[in-house]
Amino acid sequence: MKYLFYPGCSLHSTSSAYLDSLRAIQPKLGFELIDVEDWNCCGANEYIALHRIPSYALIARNLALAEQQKNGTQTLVAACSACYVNLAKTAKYMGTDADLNTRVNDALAAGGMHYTPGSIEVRHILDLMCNKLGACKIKKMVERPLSGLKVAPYYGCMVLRPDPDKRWRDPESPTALEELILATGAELIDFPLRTHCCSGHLPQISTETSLDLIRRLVEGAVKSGADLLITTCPLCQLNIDGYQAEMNKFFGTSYKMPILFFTQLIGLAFGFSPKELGIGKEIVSAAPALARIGLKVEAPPPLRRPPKDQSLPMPHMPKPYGDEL
Amino acid sequence: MASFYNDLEHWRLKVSTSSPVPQEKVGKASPPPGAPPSQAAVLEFFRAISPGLPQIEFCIQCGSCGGSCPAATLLDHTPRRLFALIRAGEMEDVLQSNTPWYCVSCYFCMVRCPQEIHITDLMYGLKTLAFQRGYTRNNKATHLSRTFAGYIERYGRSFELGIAARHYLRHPPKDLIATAQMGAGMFLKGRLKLRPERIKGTTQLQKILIRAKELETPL
Amino acid sequence: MEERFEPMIIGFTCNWCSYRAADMAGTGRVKYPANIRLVRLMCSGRLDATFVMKALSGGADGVLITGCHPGECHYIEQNYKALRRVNLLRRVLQPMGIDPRRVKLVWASAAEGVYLAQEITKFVEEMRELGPLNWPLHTRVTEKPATRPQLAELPR
Amino acid sequence: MSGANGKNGDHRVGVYVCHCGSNIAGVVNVYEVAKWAQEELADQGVVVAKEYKFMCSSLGQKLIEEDIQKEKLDRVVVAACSPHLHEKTFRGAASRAGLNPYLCEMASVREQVSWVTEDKALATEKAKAIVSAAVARVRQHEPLEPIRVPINSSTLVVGGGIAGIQAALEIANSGFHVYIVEREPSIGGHMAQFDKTFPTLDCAACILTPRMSEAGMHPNIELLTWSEVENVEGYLGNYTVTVRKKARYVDVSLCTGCGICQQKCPKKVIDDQYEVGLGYRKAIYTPFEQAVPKFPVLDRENCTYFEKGTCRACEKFCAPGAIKLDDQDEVVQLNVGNVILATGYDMFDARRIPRYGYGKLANVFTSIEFERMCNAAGPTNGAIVLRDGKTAPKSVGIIHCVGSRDHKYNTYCSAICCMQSLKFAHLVKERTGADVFNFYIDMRTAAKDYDEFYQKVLEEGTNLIRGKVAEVTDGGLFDERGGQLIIQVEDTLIGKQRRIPVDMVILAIALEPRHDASAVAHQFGISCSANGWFTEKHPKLDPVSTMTDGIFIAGCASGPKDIPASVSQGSAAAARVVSYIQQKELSLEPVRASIIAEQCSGCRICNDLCPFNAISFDEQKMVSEVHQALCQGCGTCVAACPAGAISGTGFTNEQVLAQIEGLLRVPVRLESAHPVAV
Repeated sequence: MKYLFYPGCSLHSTSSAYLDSLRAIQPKLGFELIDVEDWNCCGANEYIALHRIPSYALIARNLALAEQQKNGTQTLVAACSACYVNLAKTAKYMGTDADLNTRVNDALAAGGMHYTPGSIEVRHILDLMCNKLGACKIKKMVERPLSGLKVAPYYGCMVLRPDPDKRWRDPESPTALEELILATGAELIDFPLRTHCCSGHLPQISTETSLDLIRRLVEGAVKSGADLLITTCPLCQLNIDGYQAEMNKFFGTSYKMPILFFTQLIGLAFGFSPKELGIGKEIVSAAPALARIGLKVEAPPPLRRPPKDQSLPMPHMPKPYGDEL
Repeated sequence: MASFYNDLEHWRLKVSTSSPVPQEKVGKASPPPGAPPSQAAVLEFFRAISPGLPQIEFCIQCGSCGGSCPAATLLDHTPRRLFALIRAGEMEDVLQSNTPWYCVSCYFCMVRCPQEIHITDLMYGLKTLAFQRGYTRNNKATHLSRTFAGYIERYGRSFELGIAARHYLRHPPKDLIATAQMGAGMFLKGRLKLRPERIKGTTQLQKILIRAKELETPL
Repeated sequence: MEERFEPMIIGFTCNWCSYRAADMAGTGRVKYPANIRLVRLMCSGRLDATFVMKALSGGADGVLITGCHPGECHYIEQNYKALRRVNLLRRVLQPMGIDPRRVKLVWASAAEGVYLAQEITKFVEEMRELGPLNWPLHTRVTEKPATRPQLAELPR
Repeated sequence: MSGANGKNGDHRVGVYVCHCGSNIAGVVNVYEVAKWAQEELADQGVVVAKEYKFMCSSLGQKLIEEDIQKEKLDRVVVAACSPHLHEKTFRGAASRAGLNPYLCEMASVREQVSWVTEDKALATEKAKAIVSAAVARVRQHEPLEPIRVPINSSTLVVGGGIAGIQAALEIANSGFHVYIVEREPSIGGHMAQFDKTFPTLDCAACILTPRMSEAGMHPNIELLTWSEVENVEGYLGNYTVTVRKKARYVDVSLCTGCGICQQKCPKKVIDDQYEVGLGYRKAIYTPFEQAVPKFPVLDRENCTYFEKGTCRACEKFCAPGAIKLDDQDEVVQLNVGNVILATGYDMFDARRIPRYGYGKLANVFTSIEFERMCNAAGPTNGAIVLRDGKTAPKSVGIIHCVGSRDHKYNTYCSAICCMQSLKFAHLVKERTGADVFNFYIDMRTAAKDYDEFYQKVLEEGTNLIRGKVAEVTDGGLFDERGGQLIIQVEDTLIGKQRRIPVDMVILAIALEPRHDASAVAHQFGISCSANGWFTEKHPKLDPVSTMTDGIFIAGCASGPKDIPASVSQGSAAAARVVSYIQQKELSLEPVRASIIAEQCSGCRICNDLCPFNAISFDEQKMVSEVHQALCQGCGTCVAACPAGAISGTGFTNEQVLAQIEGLLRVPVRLESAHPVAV
């Protein structure tokens, strides 16, 4: 199945492991994820704080690009929770709010673009895997069942809420990640805090509050008996993974709860090597947990500067055909 | 690097006509000259930004929102009280509130609200309103949003390292060493880029955004 | 005729809701244009398409049908049948050269006197804008009670 | 009457225009209307047209009566107020003068003209149009007789809760026969599960069981427990109800109710009905000690004999030999005149709100579970303990409005939960001394002595926190307070989020319509509101009647109610039934549909249209027929019949078309847009 894909900024930087693992498993799932060309940032939850119409226009530019590019599919897939919510909400609100639609399309027109509400269906990759493909099918693809690994699901917020297109039965008692964990053959840990907040952008705003929220999650996961957490959201991963050391220092604890992306877990069950899936990029290493079921994680390659681009610019060419085409 | 920042500021001045860079001050924002918008105007604004959805007039003051908020300890008013203040016409208090700025967009309040009020969207609305009206709180949340906005308006993509660097320069982290260690860790694992990614259509995006700012929901 | 026109409107009301709403508008002294004349039926479900055709062919410029809100029908669900009939009727009127806006369905409960008066005023205004119907084969009231319009006479 | 078919001149119509003081005459020129009618409607058979100050006064009525006799009028039109006000009055006058009352028609020139029109000239014209329409219509009227139906003196009460028991007792004490059909093995309903009743705190069983046994022994009451209504046919006064008596596997004529079978039965199962999952029962059981009737029921699904073919312990030990393992369902038909539906309510499923943790966190209980726990005859013998069955809680949180007042679940207020939660607070305090926290949105204690009870609970030191609880989590996961539940809530009175640790949480769950309420409503030809409760005929003035004559409702079937309100409704419904029975015969408005068999093509379009199942198809004659007493006269079938074979008495095509014609006879004046100055 061909889908348009919106990676989002995080997957190009802090959560490159998410992208690596998704790219690795996509052929096996039968997905062909085609990047929306020249996509721009969705603005996260920051841009909409300052401007309303510009924020929707910023997001709608991606929808407009997707509409232009759609080729046999009208499904736009996002992997990052915030990107998903922003895209889905904009697509929805432009359909229901005529005034917003007019303004946003007016703004888009300044860049020679247009988005027709309803022409693009926005879905999250988790929704696609669980509700379209189904965990049962994924289970049949598993080549290396992860039996013995105790995995707790962690959704974070925005995949489930506000759920503008009603993809889930209940925003507070989801079953999607649970089904996937069971499909991989791992042991499912009931993690009651699985839909709670990871503290979002609070680490930059109020360190104590964010560390306390992270502590609750990490402590909860440890006490639930999980070896590792899996998540769907780059920011959740970053907060729980990146700030765990600071949290330990602040509270005088010594938790080590690795958190991976759910695509990485599926990749492991599909038989990919940890390296192919970007495992090793996490700060709290998942290696000890994976070693328990006999999986070895190589150290990440030493960082190298990307080679400098030395190519010369191409000459400017006039368009061979008119604007209509 | 310095030229890069100058460039950014310069460009932002050009685009963000409605939001000039304010004089940095520590502490609570002083209200701008002139009276705050009337209660009726704010209710009208809410109606305009969320047509067809239940509005705050429906609020039964049950506190589901304040009870669910993960950032509740930081708030000067819970969302519930903010709605009560709006209904009481205390607009000055509302626009100076830090509540919308601490919203982490977890959407718990929205899905739990028994009256199905789209609270999170109203929080965005309040932020926009306060920002446009010049109630630019000189707090970390506003600064973070604005730093972020600067990068995406400039490059079309977010740039974590730049945002973090700029933000932490202005607001040094609580535990500098821990933050530095984390940053280094991220960098060593290849999770931080040194240069921002830039989209091809930056000019096009900027044109769209400039036009969009002209079309901003009036108040 | 051209410079001054007042539409004649026949309203069909349900005995249990909108007729009582009309009573309520009266009790509350809510004013509305005298252009409307009401016919009481037991239920909007009683509305026979013939009644509407009779009214339009007999000189009415618009027909307002009122019934209980969906789910509140005194006879459980008959207002839904009225809804279907009106929709069908409006489709039939179009090819006959009659603007379907001339037939309108409004839900009004027994408590909504003011609302009904507003809707009547609105409808009268709409009919004023549409102008006189000038029924294609204009036959004013005749002595012979023409129970059904003669379909053969209608324009194809 | 004349029997003529509407040709000119052969009817003699009298028109009477009322001034209604100045109510009509102040706007409508009544003299002009009367004069116009006399002159312009002479071709319609108008022979007299008069105006009078107050037509509804005895003098006004006398005027009409005299004219009918003197002028030999055979049709009367009264132009006055709305027919809903005085139609009966003027029909009475016509009837006294020897005219069939249905030959009198009213023209509403007050509510529809004088009160809603400012312009006097326009009002007068509109009044003329309405009078002209009434004249045209009344000429098409036929003399009618009200339909008389006899009333069967037996009554069916569906549901044996307190409302049903009360209704049955009232009717039975009036000397009439009552059947109570109850789905469960015993009557008693939800009230039998409760421990104490607010606000007086008398024990539910102490006040309920005497009523239950009175109902059980009453010579005029026949109990059909473990039975369900399968089908309803008929109409006011003459219902035929089919009831399935489910197989009990116990011969009630032999059973003494000694209970030895229950003792000896080896199979223990969780009782999810009476004990709501908190206790156990045997495979053969009576739900509780004081059950009425006392005969047990064998639960076939869990019985070892029906599973494996062996056991028969109950049979072996039953001295009178009452166990009947080859028992079959029995279908009986009851003929009754009236039905009272007292089907009660279901409890909200707390698992639908996962954030309160019910079903996942052991020490979260629902209100009905807690009722059972408090009950001295319940699973813990009245001890308030945690799920482990032994530890008394040191702190208890009671959450109000669970599943009520929330657009995602039920928008209504369940009415009883505030008082119930306060009662729980009191019971917890009294029996365990624990700290109690009540979390409420609004405190609703509006009935006699309810607020006094609230005061008492306040005095006991209950912590009342105004705020809807956001979530209940296991504190052991991330807090130092091991094993406790954390209630996270905004204390809206201080505007702060609080996290309150408690040992036990009680959810005051909503009352919901029965899961099968809409099916039952359909069966009995009544309707449900948007929320799913049965709709009353009038919410204030006729709360126990329904739109279907002879079907009454009582208790929580029409919405959440406390015990006093349910009992009052039971009595009220009984009073309505008894008044019907004592009239022996009732007359129904003759607004009915009838099918002219010769014109019916047998297409059966009308059969499915009728919501009251009043139209049936005669397979022999191949035509449809309307059952006059079932028909409510909506006229939908009349409008739908493609052959024009159905005629709706009182609203025939001829009558309505004539009325339209009459309305169109008077053109709309152009002055309409410009009111004439007075």
